[in-house]
This record gives sequence, C-alpha cells and structure tokens, in this order.
Amino acid sequence: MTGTLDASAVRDMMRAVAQSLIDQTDVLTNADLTIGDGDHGVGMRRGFEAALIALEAEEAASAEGAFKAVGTAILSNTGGAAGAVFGTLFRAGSKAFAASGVIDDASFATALEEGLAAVLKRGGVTEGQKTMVDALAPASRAARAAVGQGLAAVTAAATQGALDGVEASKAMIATTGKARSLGERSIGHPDPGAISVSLILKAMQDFTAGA
Amino acid sequence: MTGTLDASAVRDMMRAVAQSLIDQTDVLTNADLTIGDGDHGVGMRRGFEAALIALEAEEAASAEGAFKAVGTAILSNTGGAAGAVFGTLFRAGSKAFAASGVIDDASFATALEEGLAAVLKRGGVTEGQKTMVDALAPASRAARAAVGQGLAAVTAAATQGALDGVEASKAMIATTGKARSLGERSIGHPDPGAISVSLILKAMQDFTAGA
Amino acid sequence: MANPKKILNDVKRVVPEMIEGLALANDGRVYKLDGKPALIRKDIPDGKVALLIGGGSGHEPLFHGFVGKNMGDGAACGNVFAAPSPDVIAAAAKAVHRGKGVLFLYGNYAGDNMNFDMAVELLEDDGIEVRTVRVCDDVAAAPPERMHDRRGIAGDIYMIKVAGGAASELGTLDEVERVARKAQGWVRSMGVAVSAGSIPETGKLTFELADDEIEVGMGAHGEAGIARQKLKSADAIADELMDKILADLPFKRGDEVALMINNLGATTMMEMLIVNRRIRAILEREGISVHRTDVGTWLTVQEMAGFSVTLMKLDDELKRYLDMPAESLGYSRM
Amino acid sequence: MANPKKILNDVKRVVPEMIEGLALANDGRVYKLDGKPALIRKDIPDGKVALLIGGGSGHEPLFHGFVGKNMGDGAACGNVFAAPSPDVIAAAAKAVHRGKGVLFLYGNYAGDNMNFDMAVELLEDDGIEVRTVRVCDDVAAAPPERMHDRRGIAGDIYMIKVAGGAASELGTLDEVERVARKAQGWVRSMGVAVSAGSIPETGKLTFELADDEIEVGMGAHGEAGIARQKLKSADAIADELMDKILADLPFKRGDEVALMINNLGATTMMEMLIVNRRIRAILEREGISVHRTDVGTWLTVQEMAGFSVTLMKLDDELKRYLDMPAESLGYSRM
Ligand SMILES: Nc1ncnc2c1ncn2[C@@H]1O[C@H](COP(=O)(O)OP(=O)(O)O)[C@@H](O)[C@H]1O
Ligand SMILES: Nc1ncnc2c1ncn2[C@@H]1O[C@H](COP(=O)(O)OP(=O)(O)O)[C@@H](O)[C@H]1O
Ligand SMILES: [Mg+2]
Ligand SMILES: [Mg+2]
Ligand SMILES: [Mg+2]
Ligand SMILES: [Mg+2]
Repeated sequence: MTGTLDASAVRDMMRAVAQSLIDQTDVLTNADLTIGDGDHGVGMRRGFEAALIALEAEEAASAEGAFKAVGTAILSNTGGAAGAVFGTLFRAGSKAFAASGVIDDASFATALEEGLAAVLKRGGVTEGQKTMVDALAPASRAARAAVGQGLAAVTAAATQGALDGVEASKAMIATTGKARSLGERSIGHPDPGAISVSLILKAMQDFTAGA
Repeated sequence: MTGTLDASAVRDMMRAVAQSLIDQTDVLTNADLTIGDGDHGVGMRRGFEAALIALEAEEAASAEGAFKAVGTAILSNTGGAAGAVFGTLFRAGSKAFAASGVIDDASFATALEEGLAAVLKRGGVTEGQKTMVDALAPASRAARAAVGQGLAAVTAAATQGALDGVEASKAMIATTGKARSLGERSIGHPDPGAISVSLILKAMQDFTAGA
Repeated sequence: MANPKKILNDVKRVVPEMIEGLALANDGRVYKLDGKPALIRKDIPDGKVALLIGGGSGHEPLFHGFVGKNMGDGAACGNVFAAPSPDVIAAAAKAVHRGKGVLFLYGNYAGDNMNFDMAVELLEDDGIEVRTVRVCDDVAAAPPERMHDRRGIAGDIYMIKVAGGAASELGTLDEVERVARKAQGWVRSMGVAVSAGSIPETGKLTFELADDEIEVGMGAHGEAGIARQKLKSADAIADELMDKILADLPFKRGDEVALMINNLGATTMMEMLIVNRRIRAILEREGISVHRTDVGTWLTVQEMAGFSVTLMKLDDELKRYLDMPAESLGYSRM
Repeated sequence: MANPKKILNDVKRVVPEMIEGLALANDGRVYKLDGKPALIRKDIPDGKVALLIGGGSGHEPLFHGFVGKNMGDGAACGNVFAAPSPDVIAAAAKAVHRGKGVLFLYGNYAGDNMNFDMAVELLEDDGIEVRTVRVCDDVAAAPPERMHDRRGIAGDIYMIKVAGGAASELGTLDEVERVARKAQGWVRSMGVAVSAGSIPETGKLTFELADDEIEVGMGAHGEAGIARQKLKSADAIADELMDKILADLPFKRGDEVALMINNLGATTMMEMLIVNRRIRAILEREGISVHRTDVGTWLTVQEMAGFSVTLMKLDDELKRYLDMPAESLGYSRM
C-alpha cells in the first residue's frame, strides 16, 4: 500500500470516474426531473465524454493537469449550473497536486477543500441550500479527518461523507438553482448535484481501493 | 289527408327539421371526422339554431319565406361548403312555393328539383362525386315519381331516395370537398352532407306523416 | 384519447371572443366590422386597390392576423375550419373598397370557393369589381395537371405578402391580379403532421396517428396526405418533401427562391431549424439560391404538430413585393 | 406516458444541427462563430456599444433567434436548458465588441449567472469592459423583496428590444446599462402551463400534469409555479395572472404599458387572443393603457402548452427603444 497515485494512475482514475458518471446518466436525469429541469444527467455525460477525450492530451499528463483537463472539459461542455460548479471543483482542486505531482491522502483532502472553497465563492451559496455543496462539504471534512490513514481510507471517508450529505439534502429546502421554485415541495428529494459528488467520489474510492 | 301544408304548418315543419338536425350533431361530426375536417355537425347545428330564430321573424310567415329564412340562416351561420350548398338548397327551393303559398306534393318535388339544380351549379359537381348531391338527386327523382300520391308519400319517397343515396355514396371516391384528398381511402364511408340531406327529409317525412 | 386540454371560456363562442381579442391586439390599426366577423385596416389609402383575404378560423395568425400595412386590407373570418359566409365577405369587401376594385385572395377549398363566389355575385349588384386568386400550393393534394384541385396551405402567407405589396404600389386591379397570378403559379408547398389538431367546439382530434406514425402531405384541416408512414429522421422527411416540391414546378438550377418553414402548431422551432439545415443542403446541391427564409408559426391547424415547407420562385418583381416592409399582428418585417 | 414524438436526427446533436440551421435561416445577416455555438451579427457598426444575449437552447426563437439590427449583436448558446459555457460567452463577447464595451443581458438563473460571470472574469484579462443586466421578471418565482431570486421569462424579449434599441443609439455603455436597468425594473411576467415540454436528449417530459390540471406560475424549464390547480376558464386564468402581475410593480391608474402574450410552445393563438380580450378588459378597468401588444411565440419550453403574460411599464424613453424597427429571425417589426 503505497498510498499515492502517480500521474498515469491519476489519469486512469479520472477515466474511471468519467466512465462511471457516463454510465449513471439516468440516475442523474431522474433526480433532476424530480426537482430541477431534467438535464443534469445528459449535462454530466456530455462533460465527462469530453473529459475522456481531454485526458488523452499532453496537458493532462500530470496529476494537476489531469484534474484541470477534466474540469475544463466539464466547464465547456456540461454548461448550466453543473458545468460551472463541477468545472470549478476540478480546476480549483487541481492546484493541490502542483507541488508533489502525485495524489496522496493529504493532497487529496486539500484538493477537496480548495475545490469546495472555489465552488462556494462561485455559487454564492452556503451549506444547507440543497446543492452539491451539501455533499462536497461533509466529504471534504471526512477526508481531512482520515488523512494519515492512506489514500484508500481518505476516498472511502469522503464517499461516505458525500453519501451522508446526499441523504441530508433530502430534508433541505432548495434556495438556489432550478429547485428553488419548489420551496417546500423540494423536501424529500435529494439534490442531483450532490448525487454527482457522491458518484465521483465513489468511483475514486473504487479505483483507490487497496492502493 | 289534405296533402298540403299552409304557411304556419310549413314553419312548424321547419322547426321540427331544425330541431332534428341540432339533435343529431354528433352523427354528423363523426361522419365528417372520418372523411372530412370534423366540423359538419357543429356547422349544421349553428345554422339550424340560427334558423330557429329566423323562423320567428315576419319574413318567415309564408311557405316561401320560411324556406328562404332557413336557407339564409344556414348560409350566414353554417359557413364552409355546407353553408353554401344547404343555404342554396333552401333558398332556391323556396321559389317553388311562391305561386301557391302552400306545400303540396307537386310543389315539394319542384322545390327539390330547383334546389338540386342550384346546388349543382354552385358546387360545380355532378352526381357520383360523393357529396350531398348524391342524396339530393335520388331524393328529388323519387319525390317526382311519387307526385299524385300526396305530400306524405312524396316526403317518404324522397327520404328513401336520400337514404339509398347515402348508402350509394359509401362506394364513391370523393373528388371535391375536404374528402377529396383521401382518394380511394374515402371508399366505405358515407358522405356527411348526404347524411344531412337524409336527416332533413326524414324530419319532413315524420312531420308530414298522415298529412 | 382524452380531449385536448385548452384554455377557453365557452367553446361555442371561441370565434367571436377570439376576434374581439384579435382586434384589440392590433392596437388601433384595425377594427372589427359592426356585427360581422371581419377585420379591416383603419388607414386604407384612398384610391388604393384593395386586398381582401379570408377563410376559416382556427389557423391563427392566418388569415385575420395578416391585416395591416402592405398586407391584407381586410379579412373575412369563418368559424373554425369553415369558410366565411357570403354576407361577411361582401360586407368586408365593401369596407375595404376604395374605388379601384378588390382582389379576393384565399385558399382553394370547395367551401371557400362557393362562399367567396356568392359574395362576388352580391358585389356585382353594387357595382364593385372583384377579381379572385385562389392559393393552391399544396403539391400533395393533386397532380400538377390538376392544380385547381390543390389546397391552399402556407403558400398563403407569401401570396398575401406579394399581393399586399403589389396592391400598395400598383394602380390597377389588373396589375395587382397579374402579379398575384404570377406568384400563385410559382409557389409550392407540402407538409407533414406528427399529431392531430382538434376543433374546440367538438373537442375531438380531427384524426388519429399512432405513436410512431406521421402523415406526409397532410392538409391544413387534417385532410389526408400522400402516405401514412413510420416516424423517420428530420433529414429523411426533408428529403421527401423537397423531392416532391422541387420536381413539381419544377424548380431549376439558377432559380432564386423564398423559403418558408411553417409550424402547423405544436412543433418546436428547434425541429424546423434542423430541417432547414437539410433543406439548404439540398438547395445548394441543386444550384437553387435562397433569397430569404422564414421559419415560424403562420398557418396553424390548432394544436397539430408538424410543419410545412414552401418554396416560391422569385424574379425581381416578386422580390420587390415580398421584401416590402409590412406590419400586422402575425407577420411584420423591417 | 410515451416519449414526445419529434422530428429530429441524432438527439445528441440537436443543438449543433439547430445552430447550423439557424445561421442559414438568417440569410447572411448573421454568422456562426468558428467552433463555438454562438451567433454574431455581420454588420455591427464600429464604435457601437455591443449587446450580447444568450442562454440555454430549447427556447427557440429565444435567445439566438434575436440577433439582428436593433436587437442582440450576438448570442451565446448553451445546450438544451443549460447555460452556455464561459469560453463560448467570452468568445462571443470578443466577436461583438467594437471598443465601447459589452452589455450582457440574460435570464437570472444560477447556471447563467455563474457562467456569464466567469466570462466577465476572462474578459477582464483582455481589457474588455462588461456590464451585466439580468432579467428577473417572473413574479411567481419569489416575492418582490427578493427580485434577485426571480427567474427571467418572456420579459427577456422586451428587454432585448429596449436594450437593443438603446445600444444602437446611445454612445456609452453607462447609458445603455441605465436604460436596460430601467426596463428591468419595470417588467413583470407570469405564466401558466397546461402540459409539459421535454428535453430531446432524454426524451422525457420535464414534469407530469393530470388531464384536468394546470400549473400556475410555471417557469421556463418546467420549474414549479405557485400552485397546481384544476383547469379553469380563460377568463379565470387571465384574472389570476393579472392580479399577481398588476399588484407586483404595482402598475397604477394612468400607467402606459406594453403587453406581451407569449406562447410557451403548443398553445393555439386562438386561446391567447381569447385571453387578450379579458386582459384588455382588466386593464381598461384599472385605467392602464396599452401602447402596444405582441401575441406570439418567442420564449418556448419545447412543446410545453401554456402561455405567459408580460407587462412592461413605459415612459417616452422606453417607448422610443421598444418601437424602433428591428430585424431578426424571431422578431421583426416595421
Ligand atoms: N448556486 C449554486 N451553487 C452551487 N451549486 C449549485 C448552484 N445552483 C445549482 N447548483 C448545483 O447544480 C445542480 C444542477 O445542475 P444542472 O441540472 O446540470 O444545471 P441547471 O440547474 O442549470 O439545469 C444542482 O443539483 C446543484 O447541486
Ligand atoms: N363542391 C360541392 N358541391 C356540393 N356539395 C359539396 C361540395 N363540397 C362539399 N360538399 C358537401 O359539403 C359537405 C361538407 O360540409 P362541411 O363539413 O360543413 O363543410 P367543409 O367541407 O367546408 O368542412 C360534404 O360532405 C359534401 O356533402
Ligand atoms: Mg438541471
Ligand atoms: Mg367539414
Ligand atoms: Mg370545414
Ligand atoms: Mg438546466
């Protein structure tokens, strides 16, 4: 158990993440149909299909570059709110790997923190508004708490934090995004973007299991 | 059995005709939905509703006037092909009662003939094109053949002629009106306007039964 | 199938209520004739050749939404899918007449022909000269040798635009009629329906299509077309419509045309624009250039989903009248 | 419920195919940016303050159908119901910029706000000055004290018309922004849906309504409105929408307004004209006069059936820009 991913492994991990999200388009479509406009699934698919292509490029050859390439692909191809926030998450998070060039437990936790900070700023939201932040923030805290136990433990903790956040988002009343209009009618349904956060982290957990 | 209707009886008969057509809107709607645009029922209803009002007016006080009032009401209120042909039928037919002021078997047959002649001219059609003419023409011939047997017999013969015409229209290919586009697909369905002719004559037969 | 859901008051009064709303929507440029369902331009210049259009309701904005400057001077309105009656047409004709005669322009249907012709007879008694041009652009309705059996569909709009321009500029009914006849000879259309419309008063769909079926060549009241087919791609549908339309005039290499894609009601503009992409590729291949394009909603069949394609061959004269500025509720241009 | 029947090719390529067809439909007045889904006017005068509009696709003709003279100078297009990305917006802004800065005008949605704001940051690096005005006219979306939480719906069209006019005539970005902000403060809308639209790529309706239900206050992507109700009469619906709209600004006796009834997709013009009749009676009663009326199809939600009502209060300045001639695929006037 090395606990670190080199540039090539990071690229492979991001490919696995992309494929997983592409495979789960319908889950996201249905979640967004319930409390949004129904495009989150196809939006994420478009973004991650573009990410798969971007990962083949030279710029994606470092750990930082791979994250940034994925973020840029999402930003340009997903569009909508998700394009902005998930694009920002990966692009801002990428900086955490600039120094070491690899992903380990500490830099992974830092990436989530930096991604979260950038998303909060971009979206102008706080926790509790029923957005992807409500999965990302607990995931980030759980990751930080697990630092020292290796990358596999950190991605597992982050995934669990995100899943708890998805669950908690059900009880929230949306106050931003397309679900806002539903008001109290949004209660009982999880936030689609939060589900995406959990799927991304779960794919990372699966990839890093045993790493 | 007097065999003649005076002005007041003609008015009553036309009221009965109007009510009968109004009551059978759906029959005509469905027939026109099958091979036309579906408005024949509501068009005839609008026309005969206006006819009921027109029959109250002073101008409708003679036999000729009652027919003409009904024709004018249909012409102005039914619209479409039916407004033109049924308006023309009653307006042109009315002249047959101008001389005697009453309806008897001979003048009734004449009214159908004159109505038919005017419709043929207005519509630019001949028999066999799957229109109301295909009920009106045999009705007119049957009426002429029954002249001498009294008005009840003439209206009964005309009705039977019209019904035979409706039946025969099923086998025809429409070459005018909205059914024209169906071509061979119009075979098997009766012409809506022909049905209207048969309903009008049937109501006259019922009114004059025993007259 | 459930009746189509509509936002209405009394289904028996849809036409008078609609006309009231339509007159108001014209912001004072158009008035409703007293006691008759007809709309008349307020500012018809003296000595102008008048253009009277009209037909059944239910196709809004056609016809009665096209009254205005360089468009129709008046419109006679019938009930839903039913030609207006002769008295309405005659009254509207008198209201638009400015001493130079009236051109009647309408779609070629038995009901319209008979009612407009009866109005012509009434107007003869009043000494008003009328000429009639019937739009018969639907190539699906009959073979070319039976043009007089063809229905008028979206070609109506280009015809109104051309005749409206000509009637504003040319001094005699003869001249206006000549231009309208040229346009009539050069316009061709064909449509496709993916779902039916309904008549408010009956609440019934005018025909039924299975979930995977389309009707190619569908008429403007739900009249049957050339063929009932399985739903196919936008490109395949464009190919089929263009094949028929191009071969009909025929349109030839070097021709210049106006191109209209008309929404029959419930089709998205996205679909029509995708079809436009293919149509332009076909026209390019055939060496036919497009002088102007209109993509929008002009002749509807209530909530029918589907569209029609219209091509009108142009020369300098038709271009001039087609390109004139115009102002009406349903069609305006700079 | 079966997937809506549409005439398309590849559902994954609807937007690029649509944009190709849209660019062609502009007859050479507009071009598509190389490699980006954005449309740019060809004849933007030098030294003109530029107006960039944009948003998700699927609402055609909004936004990208409103590029033209005295309208938008360019439009950045997103995927269906998804804001365009920052790189597209920034590239479009560069293409329309003529040295006097760019006004961004778009509907107030989290996705649009974030993406357009990111573009502003990119453009700062290039020294291009940008101002942003977000349309937030939907009174159903939030109470008046939270205007910034309101969605932009059909008010977009009047905003584009006013800002487009102002950007053609006024010399500075400051001035154009000032006029656009005034219009933004004076425009109010609300809609009603009777049936849902769908996203082509998923083929799924964005919500479900029972056969006898309507959603009052429905947003432009199927976002929930104020209440789900039983279908009621046109007059009752007009009353409810007008109650909310009039009380919101509030519009007052003596005010002069522009009135738009916008088809969300599959509603017939007949229905909207019947509604117009009632709206005019209400305005008359309230002593509010109508300077102009627009009834048609401008902001759609794919094949959604329903409509929205927009009122914009006018003064001489707004009237001037609203009434300017304009030319675009989706909206023209003399
Ligand atoms: N202001 C915001 N800040 C952070 N995340 C947001 C914000 N608004 C929306 N989101 C996230 O975006 C998700 C919706 O994404 P998507 O459906 O793709 O975009 P859109 O709302 O533009 O249709 C929501 O579920 C939510 O998680
Ligand atoms: N040219 C014609 N001559 C005589 N009758 C005709 C002609 N065209 C149509 N009709 C009659 O009119 C009937 C249709 O009437 P209706 O549905 O009310 O009018 P429309 O065809 O205008 O919708 C047809 O069934 C036919 O009997
Ligand atoms: Mg969404
Ligand atoms: Mg009919
Ligand atoms: Mg009819
Ligand atoms: Mg969206």
